[in-house]
Amino acid sequence: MDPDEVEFLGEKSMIEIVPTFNSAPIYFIGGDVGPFRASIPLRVPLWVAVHLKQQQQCKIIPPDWMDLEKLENLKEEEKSNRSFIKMPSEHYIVEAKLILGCAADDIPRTDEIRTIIKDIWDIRKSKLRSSMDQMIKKSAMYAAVDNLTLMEINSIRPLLPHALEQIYRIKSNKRAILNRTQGSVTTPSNATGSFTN
Amino acid sequence: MLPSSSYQPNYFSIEDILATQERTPCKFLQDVPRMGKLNPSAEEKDLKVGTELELPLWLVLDGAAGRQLILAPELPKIYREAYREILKADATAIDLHKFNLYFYELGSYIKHFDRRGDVHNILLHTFTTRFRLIMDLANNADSDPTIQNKLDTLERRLFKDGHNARMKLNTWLLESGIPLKAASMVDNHRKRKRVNEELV
Amino acid sequence: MDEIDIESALNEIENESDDEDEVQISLPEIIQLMEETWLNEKFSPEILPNKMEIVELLLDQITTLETNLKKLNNSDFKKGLYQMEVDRLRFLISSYLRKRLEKIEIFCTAILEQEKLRSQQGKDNYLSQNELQFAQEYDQSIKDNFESVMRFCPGIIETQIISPNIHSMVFLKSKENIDGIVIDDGNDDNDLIDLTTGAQVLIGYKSISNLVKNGDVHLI
Amino acid sequence: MFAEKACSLIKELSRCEEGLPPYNIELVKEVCTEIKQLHEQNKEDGAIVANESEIAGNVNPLYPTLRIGSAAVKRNIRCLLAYHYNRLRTLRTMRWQFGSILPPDIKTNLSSDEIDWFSKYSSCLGKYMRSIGEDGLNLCLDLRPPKSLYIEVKCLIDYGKFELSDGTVLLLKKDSRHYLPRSECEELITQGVFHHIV
Repeated sequence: MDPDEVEFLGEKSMIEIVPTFNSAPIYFIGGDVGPFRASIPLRVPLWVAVHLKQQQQCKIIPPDWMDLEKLENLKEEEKSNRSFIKMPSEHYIVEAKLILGCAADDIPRTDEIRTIIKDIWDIRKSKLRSSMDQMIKKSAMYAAVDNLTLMEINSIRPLLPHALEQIYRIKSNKRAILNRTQGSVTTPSNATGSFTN
Repeated sequence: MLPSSSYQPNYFSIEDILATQERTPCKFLQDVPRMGKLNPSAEEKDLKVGTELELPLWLVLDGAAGRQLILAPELPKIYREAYREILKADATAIDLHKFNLYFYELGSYIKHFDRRGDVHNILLHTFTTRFRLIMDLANNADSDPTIQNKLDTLERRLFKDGHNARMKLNTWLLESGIPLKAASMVDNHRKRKRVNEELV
Repeated sequence: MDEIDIESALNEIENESDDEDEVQISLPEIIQLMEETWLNEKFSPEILPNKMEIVELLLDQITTLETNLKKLNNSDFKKGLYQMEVDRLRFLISSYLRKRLEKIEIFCTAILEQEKLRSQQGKDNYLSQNELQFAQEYDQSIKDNFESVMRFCPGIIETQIISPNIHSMVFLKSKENIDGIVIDDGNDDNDLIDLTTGAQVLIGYKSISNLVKNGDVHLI
Repeated sequence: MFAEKACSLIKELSRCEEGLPPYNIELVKEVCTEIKQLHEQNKEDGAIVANESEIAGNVNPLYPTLRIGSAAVKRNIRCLLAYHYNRLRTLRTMRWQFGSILPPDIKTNLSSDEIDWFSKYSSCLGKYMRSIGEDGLNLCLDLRPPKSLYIEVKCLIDYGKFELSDGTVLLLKKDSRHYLPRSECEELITQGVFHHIV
């Protein structure tokens, strides 16, 4: 999956904006948004917020977690923990990129926030690398990835699943069937030629 | 095979056809009339029992199968003990590409002739030990491109897929917008055309 | 003019579905379902049972909305947003259908055999009627090409069927509490695991393919 | 060695990662000849082996020859079909990337069977896309998640007239820049007529 497809899913996160205009609700297929009253905050999908912000029709209120102090604590906790801690948002990196990208003027200390989110991302990235190496060394065909966000999961794709699939292939070839007529070996999955269930 | 899935040999797979074209040693267990031409160094019409040859894997696999064996396969030297010891000592230092272009694929076929499982174990050991190398290579945008020359075909494919995904992620993290692009074949076609025009 | 039209059009559709005697499911829930369906198809190695009823429902919504959009004044800021939503949904649906076509082509012969078996057993087909027709025509076109290549020596063609790798590793999110999933590690010592609602794991597709199909988990 | 030529066909494909090398009609013919000769020989040997083992109950000395001969036929067929199959898969991708009309310099690399297959695939795909929903759905569009409604593009070739869905006609000249609805120019970006400027 490409990162812009993960972003596509993350763009459905609801965030708070303050519109600069008045308008009746928008009746999206995916649910009504609005009504819009100038200066009255309301929640809209991220993609709507970004669109309105680009037209300078709203201010974006950063999500609760996008706060320097909270992020500092998060970073410390992530650092001191050997496993992954739960992120305040399933799409923190998408939200950070889009909101900081279009609404820097609405968010105090943007640069520091950007840096610290990048730090957290990097700490988790290096944890991911050593977990991947461990998994491969143990040839483990199962892993819990509970606290990983979708973009993080996607960042170890395709390398980790593909490497495990190759290990599985090397291992299970032990039972491979020599296909005499073709002069080639087929692995069990090919030989059964059928789907599960 | 789906473009997004990892390598899985099938009947039409170019990689599997090339891997099964690799030559591997064997010894004939029977006389084979009219097949003397399989042995380039002899001029007889028939192939004699006891002849030792290196033949393409597809032929060796076929001759070593069935109720009546025509030939007995032998281990290619890269899977024999001396080479296994080198891999056990430090698999990451090895130029696997020089061992064989299809180290894992060839090995996966060959190991069926190795009852003790040594080949199986060395394949698994080599792959799991060298994974870190491939991962670091794939994650590192500006790593030495010559390192990937030391990978076998399977590792190279893993590296390439991993590297492409990493590059896409890096672009996404850094750029504010990702442009829509011409399809890859269209793009290549245009570049080739430009080169041709310049040559003319 | 005239969002009243859009409003009433949307209401009409919602009323229509009210009349039906089915489990009520709202449009936002349907979009959610479409997203899960898209991800499942994207990551499962084999073709999954089609969800054409969702696709068609959403396409109808898009058509209605687009017809009404034409009446909306170009200067209305809402027009752009409506158009964005339409584009988002169209991407979701197209990407889903493309992924299915990709699998249908590559595993064509295997899929057709499975479909035939399902029909014989009185089970629902995985492919939609139109996909099935496409699959048959595609399969035939490849076979015709092979026959033409081999016409110098007819009757000796043999090929092997390409099947999906059901041992692919997939990431999933559980929607239920599920006990006793078997981990297939390529050897014969197989461990069991339990999943709680919301759990995310990396696991071999074969162990959980039935859970994807019955909706207890979805791939991520 | 048997099937050497057939394998060179495969090597030709593997050297050309994207795009298609010219259809190697000469080599294909030679492979066909090899298959035919081997097949004839196998039939002869097979008749002898079958005949004699029936009578004597033991194995004819030609049995190993037959085994190797039939392995060679199978190998040749596998390579030959894989050559054609993989070329068709590339053509399929070209249909999605170039559209239903291929550039002439690509077309010259195809066999007449392949040209037929391409138009067959194209019409089969077209028929399927028209069958989706009420009014059909062009699956060659909406390839990436939508980001913005309008985008800036530069025209890379002298394309000529281009009509937008609202009836406006644009004259697309090389290096001209346009600000257009994304949905209207996506296909021309894929086909390399436009370059998307971010």
